[in-house]
Amino acid sequence: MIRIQREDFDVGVELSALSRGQHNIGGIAAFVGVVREIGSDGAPGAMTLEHYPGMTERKLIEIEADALSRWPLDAVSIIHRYGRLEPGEQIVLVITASAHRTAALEACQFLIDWLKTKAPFWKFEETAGGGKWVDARSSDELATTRWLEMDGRGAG
Amino acid sequence: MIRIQREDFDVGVELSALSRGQHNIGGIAAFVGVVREIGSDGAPGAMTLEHYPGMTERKLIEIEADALSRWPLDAVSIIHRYGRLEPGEQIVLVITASAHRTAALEACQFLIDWLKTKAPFWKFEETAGGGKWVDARSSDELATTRWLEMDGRGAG
Amino acid sequence: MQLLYFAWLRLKIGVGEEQLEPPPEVATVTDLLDWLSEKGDGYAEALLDRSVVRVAVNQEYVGFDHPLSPEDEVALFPPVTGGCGGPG
Amino acid sequence: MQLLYFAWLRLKIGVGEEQLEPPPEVATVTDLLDWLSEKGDGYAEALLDRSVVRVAVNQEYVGFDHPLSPEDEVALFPPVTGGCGGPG
Repeated sequence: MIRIQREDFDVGVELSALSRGQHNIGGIAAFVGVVREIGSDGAPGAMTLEHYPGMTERKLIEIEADALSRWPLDAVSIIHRYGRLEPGEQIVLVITASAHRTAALEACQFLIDWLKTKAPFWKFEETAGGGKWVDARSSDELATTRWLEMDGRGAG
Repeated sequence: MIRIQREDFDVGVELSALSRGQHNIGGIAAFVGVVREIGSDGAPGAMTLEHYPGMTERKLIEIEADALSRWPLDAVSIIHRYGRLEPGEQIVLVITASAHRTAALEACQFLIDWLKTKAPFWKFEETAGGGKWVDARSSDELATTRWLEMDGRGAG
Repeated sequence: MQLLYFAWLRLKIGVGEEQLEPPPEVATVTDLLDWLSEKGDGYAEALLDRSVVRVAVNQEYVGFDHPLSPEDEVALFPPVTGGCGGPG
Repeated sequence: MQLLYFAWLRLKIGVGEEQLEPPPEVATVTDLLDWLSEKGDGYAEALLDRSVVRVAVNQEYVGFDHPLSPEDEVALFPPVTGGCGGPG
């Protein structure tokens, strides 16, 4: 189950929904990504996640199928939010359920790693001076592309 | 936070309790162990978890400290149930929170692996013919120590 | 050709989405980037350092040598930064 | 000495817990297992195959050569099977 949404989610509700009607689950692994209250420049700030509507869903369906081909999973849920998020807010939820503990945990880590590095999302962090687009690359490259702007909210 | 209890737990409530007041969390990993509806002999059945009161808590506090020494964790929760559990019921919950996604996921897996192999719990599976104590060792050794009995409920 | 721009590419170019008709000699992604760079200061600035430009054609990541056709949806964006929490 | 038995050891011996006073020559875990095995059929059967007996003294896992003193809490049990869900 894949959802890309602006709204928050309730982890307990999603866990119940996922395990309902499943008869062979032995373990459920979950990961919740949260907006840190200390941004990369040390100051707390909100962030905005911009994404590529259509492509995001398409890539998430592909990676879910990839996980299902690698591990014996009974169920997968991925919920990813976009838009402006305050410190402490939930960003992403990945749940994997399997008869086998290790399969659930490994698949969860695999999906989170993929989301972190390959999903078409761009992150704008608000700072005292305006904000900056977070760069995915090494910190010295990041310094050259860092860019302050006053109106940084993504269209996502 | 360590709890050994007979009662069920609510994952959503525990997640909220753990992250409340934490200001540097970037990721929360959770694992929920569930009684499978297909037992090791292929038939669905309840199970009873017996434990060593006092030692269980003591060993869980030790392993929590071990995890805290290995990964930069902001919070850890471990809840483990004992007593008789029906298929589909929750057995164990491990939650780890960290500024760093990888730390949270690795620590969660570490704690679950430890609980699975080292925690002083013994599992009795009910079957049509009575039940058997689940053996931790290889399947051929297991065959020699398998033991049917009618009153298998642990004192837990 | 449907063009989409994301993150700071969108802000430098000034629009998130536009319909353009590049001339027939625009046959690859590189050709498109060259052609767009001629369209104005925003485009030129956004596409100056191509090492930080990534491309998707019809919602699949592609290289700069990927061929283009007039019906394609072409998206230009910085390297993705993912959506999860902390940097770790 | 406080003795505790768990899982099938408890069922074979017939009690989960008892207070015993082994003679002074019972100096190690092995001595205790030998002495208990003489106490009756249940004990003998439970302790027959010592490769499936594990021991904790004062709530710490120990080997069979661990020394014992009269105030110790000694627990005998099968190898732990852990509490998580499936076998995987």
